[in-house]
Amino acid sequence: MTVTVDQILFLLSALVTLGAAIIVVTARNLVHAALALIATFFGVAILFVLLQAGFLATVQVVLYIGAIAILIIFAIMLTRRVMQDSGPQTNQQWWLAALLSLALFAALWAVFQQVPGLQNVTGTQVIPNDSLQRLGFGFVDPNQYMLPFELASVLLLIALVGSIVIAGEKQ
Amino acid sequence: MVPLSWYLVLAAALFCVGLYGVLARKNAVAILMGIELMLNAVNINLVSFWHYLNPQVMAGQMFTIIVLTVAASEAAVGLALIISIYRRRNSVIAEDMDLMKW
Amino acid sequence: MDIGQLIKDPLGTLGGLLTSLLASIGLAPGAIGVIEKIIGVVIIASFALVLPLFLIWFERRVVARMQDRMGPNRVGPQGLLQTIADALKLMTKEDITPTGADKLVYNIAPILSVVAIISMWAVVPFASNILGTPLNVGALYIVGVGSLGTLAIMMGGWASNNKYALLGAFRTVAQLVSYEAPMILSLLVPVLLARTMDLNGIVQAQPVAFIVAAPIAALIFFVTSVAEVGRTPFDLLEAESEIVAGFHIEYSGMKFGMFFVAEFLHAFTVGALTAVLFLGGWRGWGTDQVPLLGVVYFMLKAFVGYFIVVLMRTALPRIRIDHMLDLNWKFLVPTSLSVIVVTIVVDKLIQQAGITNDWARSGLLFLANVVLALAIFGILRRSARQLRAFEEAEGSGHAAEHEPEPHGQPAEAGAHAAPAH
Amino acid sequence: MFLTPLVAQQLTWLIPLPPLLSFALIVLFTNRSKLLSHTLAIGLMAVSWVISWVVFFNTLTITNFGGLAAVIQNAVPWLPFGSAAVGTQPLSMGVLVDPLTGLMLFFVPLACLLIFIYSVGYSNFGLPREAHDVPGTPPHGVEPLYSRFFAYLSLFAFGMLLLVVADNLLLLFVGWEIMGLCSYLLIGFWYARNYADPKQITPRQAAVKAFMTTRVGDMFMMLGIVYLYSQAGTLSFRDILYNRDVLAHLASAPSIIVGLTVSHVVGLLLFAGTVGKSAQFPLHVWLPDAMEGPTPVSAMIHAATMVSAGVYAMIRMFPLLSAGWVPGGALTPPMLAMAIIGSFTALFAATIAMTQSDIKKVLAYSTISQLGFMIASLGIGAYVAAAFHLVTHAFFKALLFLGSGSVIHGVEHGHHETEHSAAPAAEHGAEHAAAPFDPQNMFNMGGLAKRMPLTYWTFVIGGFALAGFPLVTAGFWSKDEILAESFAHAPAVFIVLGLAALMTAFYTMRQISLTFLGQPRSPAVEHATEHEPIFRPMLLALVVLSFFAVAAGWVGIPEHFPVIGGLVPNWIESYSVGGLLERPEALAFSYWPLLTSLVVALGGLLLGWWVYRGYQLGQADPLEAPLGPLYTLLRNKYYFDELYDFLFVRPVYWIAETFVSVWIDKGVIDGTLHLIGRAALRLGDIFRNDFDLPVVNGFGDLVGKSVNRFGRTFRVIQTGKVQQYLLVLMAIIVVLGAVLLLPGLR
Repeated sequence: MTVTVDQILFLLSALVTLGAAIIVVTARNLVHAALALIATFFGVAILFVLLQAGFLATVQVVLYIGAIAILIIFAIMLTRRVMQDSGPQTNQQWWLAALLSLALFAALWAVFQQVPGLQNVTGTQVIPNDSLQRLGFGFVDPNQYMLPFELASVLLLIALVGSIVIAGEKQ
Repeated sequence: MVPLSWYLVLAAALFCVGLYGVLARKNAVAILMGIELMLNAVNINLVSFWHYLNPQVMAGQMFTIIVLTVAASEAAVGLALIISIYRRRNSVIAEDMDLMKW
Repeated sequence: MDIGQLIKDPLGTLGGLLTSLLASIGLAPGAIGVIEKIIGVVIIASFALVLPLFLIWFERRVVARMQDRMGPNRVGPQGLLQTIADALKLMTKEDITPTGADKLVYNIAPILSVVAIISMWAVVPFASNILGTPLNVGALYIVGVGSLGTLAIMMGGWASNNKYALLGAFRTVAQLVSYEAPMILSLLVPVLLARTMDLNGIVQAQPVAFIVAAPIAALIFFVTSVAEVGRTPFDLLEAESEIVAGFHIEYSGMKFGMFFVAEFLHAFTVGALTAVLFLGGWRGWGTDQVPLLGVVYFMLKAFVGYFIVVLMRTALPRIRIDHMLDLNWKFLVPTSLSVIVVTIVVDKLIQQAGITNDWARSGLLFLANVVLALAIFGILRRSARQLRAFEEAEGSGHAAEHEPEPHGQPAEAGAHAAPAH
Repeated sequence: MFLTPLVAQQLTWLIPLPPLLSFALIVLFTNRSKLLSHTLAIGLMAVSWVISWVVFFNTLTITNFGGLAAVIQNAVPWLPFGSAAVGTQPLSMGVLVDPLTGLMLFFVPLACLLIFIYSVGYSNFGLPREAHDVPGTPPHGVEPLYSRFFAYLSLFAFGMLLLVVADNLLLLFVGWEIMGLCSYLLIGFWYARNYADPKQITPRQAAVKAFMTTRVGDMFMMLGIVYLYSQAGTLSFRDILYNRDVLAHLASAPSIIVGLTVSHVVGLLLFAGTVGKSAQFPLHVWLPDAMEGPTPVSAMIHAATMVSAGVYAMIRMFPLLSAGWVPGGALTPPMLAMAIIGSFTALFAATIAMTQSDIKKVLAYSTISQLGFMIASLGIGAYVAAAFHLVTHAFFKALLFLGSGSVIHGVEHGHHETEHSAAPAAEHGAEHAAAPFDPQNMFNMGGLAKRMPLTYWTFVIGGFALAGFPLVTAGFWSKDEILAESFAHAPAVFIVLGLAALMTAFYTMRQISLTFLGQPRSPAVEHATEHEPIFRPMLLALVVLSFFAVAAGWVGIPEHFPVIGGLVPNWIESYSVGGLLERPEALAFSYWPLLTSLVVALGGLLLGWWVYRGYQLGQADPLEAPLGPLYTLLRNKYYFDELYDFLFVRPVYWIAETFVSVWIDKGVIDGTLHLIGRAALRLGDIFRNDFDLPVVNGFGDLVGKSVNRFGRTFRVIQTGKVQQYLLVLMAIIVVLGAVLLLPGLR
């Protein structure tokens, strides 16, 4: 079988993503975990690029790396006493959790096997080059996803106010 | 060409890893990270389905963006909660927050 | 291939040439694309890395002039090679890694800071057909990779295992994350006016530079970008007098050099982005016939921006941190929001009115901006008066610091009460 | 103002209500404020007085008033029992105004109103409250229980007015009983009063006595009402008294008692009730003792309302009592009983009255005898005369009582003065205990005419009216009519009543001369006065009443009377007979009864004055010598109280205390109850120890304990660690998802 460049790129980015993800959940140092998380985000962004969703890739970078990751690291630094603790970072039920995760993966794998013809679903459809416009119109079109969009904005506002109220110093 | 199943398997793996993180990590921040991983896995699924099944309809990407919004809110509020708990109890170990136990 | 073609579209011509060459060797088209992209990356990166050599000399000279000094003028003509000498010195310096430092992060940080800046240049259009990659979300991309710089600084500051470094990192996060908000908002104004996020498209969309149509947005973008860079007056993350050198206190040798380069390059990038977004980028006379001229125009405009940055550095004192935050959240963010709203409304009205003349449109938007500015100044004056009256009434004017009450108590009590049998 | 009958009906409904309202208001709200209380009582009483007179004067203009068709009658269903099967109608509550009611409406509210006004002064309103006044004793300062007094009076007036406007026997009986209660409350108003002499009856004993005695009569009356309802099927006056068929049926139908028809039995029973209420011969004993109450109460009870109620009931039921009687024919048994008892009571009470020394007791016995007059006249069928005398007597007897009250008050006032002047520092209660001074004893009085002139003159007017002073006074005309009727129909009754009239005149003059004429016989009387501000309302009432005591007679002058006959039409005749089916023909005029009444009145008065003109202090009663042992007998009221005490009271007490209480109650009933109680206790014990504890409680505890153990066992999974919960959750999801999505696992 011939390995195409796309597949190489995919495998590389998938490798980065998964490896970083595993580091995230296993690293003892939380900061390393956070950095690995950023790496994971990057991998996902690359996957988006491979899926020809450039906008999403950029948003992924802006939002996850520029906002969430930095938030997380900031939180780690604020709770810095926990930062350089070198005890086991997992609780007693970690092996149960591992078993469960593996079982879930196995189950999903089996489910994929169930689906007929999943193997030969390859991206043959032509991606519309005005997909970004479609996206935008879909969000402002009352017949499509205007309401979820507005709700999302409201949700963001609520989250903003809520986090300020929660984390703010109580007078 | 890369078949859809690869993306699905990757997403599943990522999801399981994130789940392990959520279930096994002590630190509340780490748990949040696990949640982010799971959300990313979901995003991958959404986008790949969009790309492979019907690129004309942008529903997949739209849902991804909604998920991103939720993730952002969740991170903000969750971290705020963690910080305020840290202020009160000087700990971010999830197991220490068991006021609800018998 | 004739010379005219080369002048008209150098990149396209050379790219075609290279493609045919590789194809003759017998490579898969995908592989060829990858190779060409890598070559493009190398070209742009090397350009971006060579540029600072000149920038540093330029800045030192300008600062010297401002301070009535000569500045470097020994090494080479007008001291042009001074920076190369410095670079050599830095490379030959011993590379120290402090004990207790997080080696991985400590080493990644400077690289990442440079990478972040360089990757910005991937979408900057030097000319109508000379640019790294036509990304249809270029503006967003700029923001995204810009935030990587923040990450790099924070990593460096934390990994150094140094109190001052960490303080610098904290300040960095506080400053950069908060100044991203108004920067993105003001960035949205040209996007709105150009109806596209593609930087090249934005440039093409301004026969009249957007600085006419959106002066306030331009100002805000420029200021916030400077803050993003961390240059004076926003250089709190490396304030020598407060935290010795901030996040890069522990760095030496070329690692420090990387941070240094990154900063200068970023400063120039600010000028470049301002030029692209508000000054009409590569537009100028004769660019239609000879696109290469665009590069000249673009560089001139970028240097104008950079020059202003340098002047600011030499002219302004450092801003206090609470003032810095207040300025951001209480002034810049609301202002940029109002600018966006006004721009949207007025532009839509203009569209409805059927005005297609670019100058008329720009003029109307300019008027709208002026009115908005007047309104903002009125509000500012009133609030300032109230504040002054309040402070006079309060005497010292500063409310007493109050202790945060111990939150632990009720939680502890609950924890003890809960397991009662 | 002339009203349509409809409006008159609605107004009639309103007549009894204002006093009830004032009672409620005073009891509930205003009992703290004396002024407010008596303002309320008097004001609302005046309202119902005005309404009554409006209704009354409208009746004058209605032609054929009181005919077969009731002009002013209105009824609403009340107690909806009774069935057509046994021929009984449901009981209704309604109002009826016919000539008799009209007469009552003419004098009852007026008398009540005047008595209210009088009470304001009598209760020393305006004086400060004296420190040593204990509630429930005759006060020297303002009455401590002032508001309560007016509340009782209002309730009393309500009862009377209800009885007056009632259109059926049951409603009438209700008012009757309300008055019984109020008489109990008011006679015992000074419940805390005690006397040094244990034989002297105290207000509470008097109250109980009055209540009990009237109960006896009321018992019979109730029997009569029930029997009448069972026989006639209705209690409405119109349905019975104005219905010839019903009357004939009742008069002819044989009753439970052999030889008597239903109407006889009912009449006798109702009359028994009247005997109790109007204090006729066997049950008269309560009334003199009822004088223990405050004087306005005495006036209320013995003049305006209660005793009149008895007579009113008799007059009201006259058509039934006289059912089957034709004028000139043989009297029916009820009429016979009334004639005998009435005439006897008249004579018998008059004899007692001659020897009494207490000013109020004399009046009390005179009341009894006057009521006897009415009953007797009714017994001989003199319907009009009885009604006429009821009205006039109400006025002059109220006048006399109030006058006597004024006298007593004045004397007490003087007594007060003398004590203060004699021993200013002396403590009051102590002096009372030491030297009991009876302000009601006529033998201590005398010469009050100069000190209390207005009281004197009004009292004289009242007294002459009572004695039947010719021509001017009201009493003359009514009594003369009674005598004339009795002369015409029953000579025996005529003789008895003549004697009684003579004695009446005699003791009246005796009272007047002992009280007002001659010289003061005690220091207190010397200081007596009526010029205090508190006397003003009392004197006002006296003056108004004295006017009516004179004028009320002129409406009943017979046409055939010589000289002045016919000057004034005999209105009372023409008006009141409207209430009858068969109108009695006007009496042929004869000189004998006229002469008799003239002689007895003037002679009695002269005799009384002549005997008592020169009475001195300490001297024995001039009657004592001529009468001898009879005097003692009379003085002790024929020993009736002692007799009743021996006959009824002691046996009843013995039965109550020894037989019922000790043997029946304690022995039998309590024994059985205790037996049952112990048995139940033992049973409960068995249940508790052998069933409840082991079985029921055991089961309950088992459930509770098991739940508790369950919880304690399973709460360990409730760790509060969110990750564990999530783990379990995810595990379940994975398993379920696998089972659902993987056919291989199914």
